[in-house]
Amino acid sequence: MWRDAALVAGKDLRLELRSRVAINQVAPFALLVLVLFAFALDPDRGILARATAGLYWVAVLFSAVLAVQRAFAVEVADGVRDGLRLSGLDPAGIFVGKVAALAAQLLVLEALLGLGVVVFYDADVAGMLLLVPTCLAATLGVAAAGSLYGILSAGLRVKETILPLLLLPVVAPVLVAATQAFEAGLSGPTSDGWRWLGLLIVFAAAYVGLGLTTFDLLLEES
Amino acid sequence: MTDGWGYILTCYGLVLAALVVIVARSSQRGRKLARQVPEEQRRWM
Amino acid sequence: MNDSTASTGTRVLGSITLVGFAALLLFGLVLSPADAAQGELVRMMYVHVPTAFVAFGAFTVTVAASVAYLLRRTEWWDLVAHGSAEIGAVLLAATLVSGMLWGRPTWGVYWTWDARLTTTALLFVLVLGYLAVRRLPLDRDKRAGLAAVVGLLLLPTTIVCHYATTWWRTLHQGPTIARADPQIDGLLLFTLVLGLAVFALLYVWMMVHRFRVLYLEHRVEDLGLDTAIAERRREASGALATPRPATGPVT
Amino acid sequence: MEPAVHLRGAVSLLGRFPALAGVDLDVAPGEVVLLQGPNGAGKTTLLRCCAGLVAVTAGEATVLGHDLTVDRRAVRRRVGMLGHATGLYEDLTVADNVAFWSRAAGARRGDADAAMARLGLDGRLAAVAVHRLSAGQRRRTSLAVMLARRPELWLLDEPHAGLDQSGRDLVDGLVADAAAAGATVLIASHELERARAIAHRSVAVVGGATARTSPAERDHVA
Repeated sequence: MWRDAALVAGKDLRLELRSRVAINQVAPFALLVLVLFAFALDPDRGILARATAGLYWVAVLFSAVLAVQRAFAVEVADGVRDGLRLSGLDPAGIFVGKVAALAAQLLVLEALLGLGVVVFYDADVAGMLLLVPTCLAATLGVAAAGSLYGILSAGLRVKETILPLLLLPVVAPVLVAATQAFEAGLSGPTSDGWRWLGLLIVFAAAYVGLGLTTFDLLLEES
Repeated sequence: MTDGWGYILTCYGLVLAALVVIVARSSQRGRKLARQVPEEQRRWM
Repeated sequence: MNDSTASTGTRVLGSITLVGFAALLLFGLVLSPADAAQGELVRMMYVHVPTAFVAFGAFTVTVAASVAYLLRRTEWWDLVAHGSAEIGAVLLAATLVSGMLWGRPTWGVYWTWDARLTTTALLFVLVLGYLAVRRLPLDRDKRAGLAAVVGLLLLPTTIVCHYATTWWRTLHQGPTIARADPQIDGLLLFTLVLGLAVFALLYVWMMVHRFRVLYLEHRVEDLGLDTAIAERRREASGALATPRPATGPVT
Repeated sequence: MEPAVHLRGAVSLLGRFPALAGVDLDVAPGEVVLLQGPNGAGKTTLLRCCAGLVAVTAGEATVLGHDLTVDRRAVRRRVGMLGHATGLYEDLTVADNVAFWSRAAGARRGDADAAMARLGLDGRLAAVAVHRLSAGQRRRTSLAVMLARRPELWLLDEPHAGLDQSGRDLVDGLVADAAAAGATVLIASHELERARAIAHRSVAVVGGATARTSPAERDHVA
């Protein structure tokens, strides 16, 4: 399984390296969302500063939908899905590989967005100790849930519309928990922040577990 | 505090009306489908 | 004999449910007393709390049936998961509406971004997504498999809902029943339990009917199938003057 | 000897359409069989059934000793399928694609290189992204992927379509070599002249059922 996972993740990262969709299209979109929030909300810094953590994670989730769509569009295009089914790759390995590659791309995106909120929203990233593990856990959760719904919707004719409908409510707990943890982190870590981090880890574990057990079925039937 | 009977009756009325509509539509659909399916496949009768 | 999804059992069940609703209206609106703190508004509780409980129960059934479907792959579990989610969605909508109508006079607003409200709304959206998957124009088996996975995922989210509720301190009422508050009036408690029983009966009654309707939908789909295979076979024999089965290998 | 492919009254549904409505087919190991018939006769579905990609809903179906009505996954890694779709990642290069798919199947590095050389894909073409290839070059890449996997059962759906003269000769040579090495080959084709020349016998597929076999023309096969 791990060999298959490494193979799939390596393939996905190479694909990104060659096509640069995430870096040339998804990342600018994420920054655009940040800028649009700044337009929509009163440029008065008070509101932006208070909402920074939430806006940051909303931007991450919207971009994640795009990244997931891209990651699974390539797996169903032009007979690739049949290829995967015939390949002998372990479905659980494919899932882990997709999650790993997606998470790696999202982490780069989050770093960029972090830079964005520091520059545009004047955020103070004091509590790094909490922010970094929060990002890691939240990203793993989003990547796992995203991969699950990504493969589920990839083969459908309505994939563009059904993916956000299914995925965004599911990752809403990540939005809540990561935002709370970030708020704690931005004003110095507190025990509250660690508790939300715990929730994020549970979420990630739950969706990784579900993905490992159901990806086989989804690859087969979607 | 107002006695709020308006809210109470709206609440009961809305919920009951919605339930009646859904039960009625479901049973109508059941009738329509049941006519198309041979009797031996409707084992509950 | 009859052309509906009713049988003797469901007629009895339906009659009891109707009588139950009449009793609930009587007790809820007339006989039960006004609450000391809430006044008449407490009457909203007899709809709000039972629908919420039964809705959550319905989704628990959906999750369990989804798991069972994934393990057994039988049509029965698929239909149970589907029917239960549909009824749960209706009841959850009733919970949200009654909650809003209760909230307006008590809190002064229809909606607050209180944890339990937020997560219930979220669950509602999740269920809408689930029902959207149910309506996809796909092969029946394929759709059942996808829906089972989506249905299964209602569970982790609901658990996270629960944690969010306990962690976010808000103005929402705590779990009144679990505490078995001694101050609660006897008749009031009775009406609440009556409400629970009536909505539970309604659930079972509707569930039986929904199951049968969905079952009939599948059978109607199947009806065309035998004809289609026969037609396909005719196409084969028509195209060839002397149809006969293929011979074995030439080796 | 146990047949490589054994179908008896096999029915396969695509949604509610009976693409196969009772197929009888026996193919001995090492045999090359041409499936011929009009469009929509069920040739492609028949091949996909043999690959374990489509479920056999009624009747008997055993391929390479695997009973497909019980488990249609085990057979997959032992078959190679060339369909209408390429099964390639558009944004990866030819070499990347062949390397990924052959490694997924557990093939050695040498197999991939040899397959690419055999199909004339070594050299300049190897480093070109698939989306820049012509249809014929894609076909060659798909064939290279298939060859590198060393399948025991070759399922070729219109293998000559879109290829130039040398490409067609290449396909014929590959089939002859595969058969000589003991592999079984099923070819669905409308290019009857060419396909009959490489097949041991042909089977007519009409209306989702097999109808008759024609005498062998095995002289052409080395």
